[in-house]
Amino acid sequence: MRSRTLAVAVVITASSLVVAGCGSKGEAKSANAAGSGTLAIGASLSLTGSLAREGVLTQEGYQLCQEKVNAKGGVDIGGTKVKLDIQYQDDTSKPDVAAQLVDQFNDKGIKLILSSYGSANTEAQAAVIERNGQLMVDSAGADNKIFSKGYKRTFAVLSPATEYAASIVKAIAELATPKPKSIAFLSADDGFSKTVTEGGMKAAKAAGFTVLDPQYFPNGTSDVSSALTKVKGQHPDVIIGSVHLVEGVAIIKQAKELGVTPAGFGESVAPPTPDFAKTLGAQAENVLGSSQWTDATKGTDKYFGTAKDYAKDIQAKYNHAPDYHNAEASAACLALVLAAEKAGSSKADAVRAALSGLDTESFFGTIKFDSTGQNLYKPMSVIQIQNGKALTVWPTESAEAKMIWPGTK
Amino acid sequence: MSGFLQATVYGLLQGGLLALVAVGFSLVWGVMNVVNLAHGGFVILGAYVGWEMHEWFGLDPFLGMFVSAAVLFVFGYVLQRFLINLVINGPIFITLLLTFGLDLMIVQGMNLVFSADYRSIKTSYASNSLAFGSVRVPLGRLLAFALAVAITVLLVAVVNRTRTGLSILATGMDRGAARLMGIRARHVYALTFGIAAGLAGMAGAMIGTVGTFNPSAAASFTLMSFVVAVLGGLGNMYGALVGGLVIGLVQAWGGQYLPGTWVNALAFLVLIVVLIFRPTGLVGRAFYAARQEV
Amino acid sequence: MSTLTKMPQQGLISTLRGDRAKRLGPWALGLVALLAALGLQGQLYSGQERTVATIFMFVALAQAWNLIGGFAGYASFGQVVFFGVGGYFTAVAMSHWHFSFWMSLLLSGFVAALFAVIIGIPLLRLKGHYFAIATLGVAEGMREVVTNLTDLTGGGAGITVPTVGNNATTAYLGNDGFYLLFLGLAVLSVIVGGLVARNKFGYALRAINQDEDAAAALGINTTRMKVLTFALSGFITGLVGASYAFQQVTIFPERLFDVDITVLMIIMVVIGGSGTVLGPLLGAVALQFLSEFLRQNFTNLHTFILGAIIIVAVVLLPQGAVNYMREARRTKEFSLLANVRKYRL
Amino acid sequence: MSAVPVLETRGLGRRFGGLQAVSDVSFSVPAGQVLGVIGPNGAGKSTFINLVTGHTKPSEGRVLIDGKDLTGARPWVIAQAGVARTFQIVKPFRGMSVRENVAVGILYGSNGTNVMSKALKAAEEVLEEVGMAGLGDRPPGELSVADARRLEFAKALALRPRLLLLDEVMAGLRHTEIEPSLELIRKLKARGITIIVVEHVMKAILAVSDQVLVLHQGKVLTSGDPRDVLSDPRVIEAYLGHRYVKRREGES
Repeated sequence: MRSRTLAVAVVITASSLVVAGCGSKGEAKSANAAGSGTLAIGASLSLTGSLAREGVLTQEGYQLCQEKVNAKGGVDIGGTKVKLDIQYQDDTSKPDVAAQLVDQFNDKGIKLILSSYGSANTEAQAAVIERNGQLMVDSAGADNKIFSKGYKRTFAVLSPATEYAASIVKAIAELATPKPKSIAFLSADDGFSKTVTEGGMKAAKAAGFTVLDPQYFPNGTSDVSSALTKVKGQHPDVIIGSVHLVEGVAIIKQAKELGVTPAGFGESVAPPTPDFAKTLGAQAENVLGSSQWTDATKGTDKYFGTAKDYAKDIQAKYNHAPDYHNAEASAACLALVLAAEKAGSSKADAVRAALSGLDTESFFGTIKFDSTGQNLYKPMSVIQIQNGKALTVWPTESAEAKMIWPGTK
Repeated sequence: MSGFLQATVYGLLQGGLLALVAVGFSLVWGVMNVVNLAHGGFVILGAYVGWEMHEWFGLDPFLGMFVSAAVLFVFGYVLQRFLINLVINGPIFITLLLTFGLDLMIVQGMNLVFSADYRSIKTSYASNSLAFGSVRVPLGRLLAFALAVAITVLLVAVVNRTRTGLSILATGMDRGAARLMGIRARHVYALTFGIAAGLAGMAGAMIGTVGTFNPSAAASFTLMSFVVAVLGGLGNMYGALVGGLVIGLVQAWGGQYLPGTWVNALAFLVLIVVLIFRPTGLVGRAFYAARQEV
Repeated sequence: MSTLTKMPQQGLISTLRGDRAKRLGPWALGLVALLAALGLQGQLYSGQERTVATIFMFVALAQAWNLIGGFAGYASFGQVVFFGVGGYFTAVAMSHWHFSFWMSLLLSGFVAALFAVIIGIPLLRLKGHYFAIATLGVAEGMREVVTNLTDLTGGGAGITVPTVGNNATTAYLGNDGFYLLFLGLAVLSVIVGGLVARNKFGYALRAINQDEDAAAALGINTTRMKVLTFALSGFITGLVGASYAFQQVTIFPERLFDVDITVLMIIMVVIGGSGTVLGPLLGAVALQFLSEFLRQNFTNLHTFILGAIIIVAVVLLPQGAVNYMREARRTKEFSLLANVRKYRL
Repeated sequence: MSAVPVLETRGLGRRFGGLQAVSDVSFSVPAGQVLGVIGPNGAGKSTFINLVTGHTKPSEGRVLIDGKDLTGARPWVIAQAGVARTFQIVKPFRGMSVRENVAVGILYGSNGTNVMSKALKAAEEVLEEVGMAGLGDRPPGELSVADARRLEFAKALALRPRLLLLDEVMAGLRHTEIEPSLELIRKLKARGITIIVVEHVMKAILAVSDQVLVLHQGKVLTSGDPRDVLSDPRVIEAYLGHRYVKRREGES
């Protein structure tokens, strides 16, 4: 009887294996073969798991891009217009699944990929992209480490991680009066946040600030009280958090609870997200944040128009204020579309060549890549929450409001 | 020194909140030997109920938490009565799997219904704090802490003094004997689970007031409940409170004096050391431990 | 402690009657399955190979957990720690010390086994849920340790195994290679499980599972058996972790010590049938295949559906599919409803 | 008697928290004898067995087996030294068949085997010996009370012990079921196995014991020839209570 059970097992195993991968070995047929009428792009998204919030924002950005491009008739490839067709898969916020998805897209002949959210996922994907000869535009993996590995097929539209806190430091150095003296960095302990902190500390030292020892807390925690208690006694003039939304909210909330009162707060990532001001209410006032994009960003392109137009479209379609995660996702998609048009081809190699030579203005600002694939040409904006709204205060040429600086004690 | 005092105060308050989160988890484990992996989901669900109450009816979260408790109680009662009771006599890890499945459904259900947006129940006072010299005592957390202590005391009174409570205790010690004495185990189990879920719901409303939440935060509350419940000792109603306060203090002090994020390793080190040298927990009762080991 | 295997495992008796054909039957079928898996490789696209390789990976992980959790009845809730220790050892050995992958792989197994011995000696005295929580604590604690040993492990930023250029000590295996590697690990784990199930050692473990005092009274050195089993289980898990690290190229502490991986191992074993060899195999294949299928086809709903399916499976077959089948064959009672009645309150 | 006793205890005691469960038990059992241990409930009989077999560690005193000091040794060390026991509450391995239950004892006993088929064959012989022939394929859960006790017996015998400790193997059995067990004890004694029988059933003790040890409140009350011991008023008092003894004294 045991043997029979085993026989059943073998049959099930074998047949499920066959179902898991029906098809025959060999180079998969290109999904973008001439005449198919579509340009298929694969997008791996964190729709469940710890990054689901950002994953949804990213998906909105990709989705709006597809609509905008198709509303104009589609992507112009060598004179024929083809519809953009973005295929989504959930990577459950796990890097190994994100990497596996890239392979699965490759099986379907999809060579053009839009990245998942977050540096860990993107880094895992970049390695696979390279091996498979695919091409990825990275919308949200900002850690410079990804671009130090010699990968040739991953391009990031966003400014690198080192700029996130550094831009806040520069804005304060330029605009705050009286000029504060000391800065404390509080950082999540993931790779991206640490790179942000390193970049920020370097900029702060260069600008002549006294930089206190950075304090770390676990990525994703909602309790940062130990880090705050530690810096409380040092009375820093400025606290800059290298954080994601949860930790960013926690810093502001718990600083108030603990009576930690620097002259100013700055945080990467968190403040530009609509949830930030919504969650914190009055406490969010005057917090500075760095943003990859704001609706004051200069530049225009044929699909989205200006940043203001883009903001309206997001508001209309998704019923919330635009978030830079939306914008960077749309921009990544836009870069891929523009490169395919420039190349007149949907072949990965041709699009890659076009991408590396791309130099264009867009609603997202300049899109231009250096030899490692990073977009160093677009400055980051610094926003400040004023009356519940995130307004651009730096760089001054695109500022919507003056920075409010409560003053140094 | 003021850093130490501040850390101690904050750690105690944080510990009280953790105790409130874990007390229901500990109750269910102690009485039914069910490790409820959906407990964190219950907590977050309670936070959403509190949030909705505040958003739509302007109900203060310290009142809204009673709505959370009521909703979660019903939810918990029904779950135990009609689902978990079905496998309660199976191998013990089966309830673990069942509640894991529940957790997947609850968390993804919340994701679909409420989206993954981060939220917080805003009050005018919860972030204010009382100043004692250089030490700040945040009001919201102080209230939550007081509530945790009050609920623990109340729970002990209910369990030790009332008929219902005694039937829960009796069923926990020996289900067979309890049934012979006319206690309806099915109902008592459902009641226990309902109470635990209700307490989780209350804790959720508190969490939502002093912190930020979204569905994916559920997992960390389940994990914390594990640590707190075991540390305090199962079955002892004061166990969760003791465990919560110990973890709160360990984390606050460790965070103050350890570099990097070593403090997180410290919490687990304490857990393991306690388990090795005092496996019944800090205040656990012997007969519960014995029951575990049979 | 009567944890996972209250149910009789009658199937063993027939195989032990000395009937050669019956004894060799399962192995022969296993061989057929292996050949099928090898043949299948030629039919798959490269990405599908990776998907199937993940199934093999979980087969090995489930079998490894089954040794300590299923046979011995010690539900290790921190089993992923061996996965993490193995993975990080390989990543560090390849990137810092320039070991070849194969050398690192083997050492990773032994390092994970050694780690199991070190934590097993104090922790295996705990029983039931207490053991489960203590191991969970070890896994969570190790994640923090690895996160904080930044110089060695790269901390939260992850560590990258060199796979290109002069630094690469072993050429990247590619999807073909990893398919075979994980298949090999799955086969190894099934063979180990099969050997344990049939010999003296396995009987000692089952005796420990069902009554530790009685086992000790019969002369079984329960401590040694448990620690050995934990080490064996850790060894296999460590090998899998090491292979995973090489496959992923860059690894992060959050994933390598992810409690979800432990939970998956347990679910696969329990749904399939703990304390059997077939159970974890079937459980791993079915669950991994199902979750992958759902993920690909129900982008937003897949975890919700998976949760519902797990609940239904648990309610209908609390003792696991394989154990249910064996019981049902023995008692001629196939009704699922009757099966539910057996375990409800 | 110059021969080394199979089991000797010296001042053996065990304290649980504030409770002295067993204290100062000293005695020895010569090879080949049957020792009966009696005493009222809570007298410390089971604790005493646990102290000898290593399931409970003594707080004080020594345990010598064949003259070798095995105080506080782990249970398997004692089992491998040739000491087998049964449990008062039966402890079958529920996931195995009756035959496999016994086979485990054979695999790990003092002169165990590594070959499964041999162990199973030997298990069959042991089952026959205890009167369970033909029940080998059953799961232990389906056995009657008497058979479950016999299985306990069989598992202990599977070790091929030189010293056998039987903890109430006859409790809850009917008279007709007790007789075969007594017969078996006699048979094992004839084979030279030293046996300690802990029993509540006096009649059974009388029938097989060469010597009787009476425990009361953890201490040795008396010991010696079965008939002498049983007529000792202290023993009667311990069993039946103070008032009963007084009444009898008044009557006589």
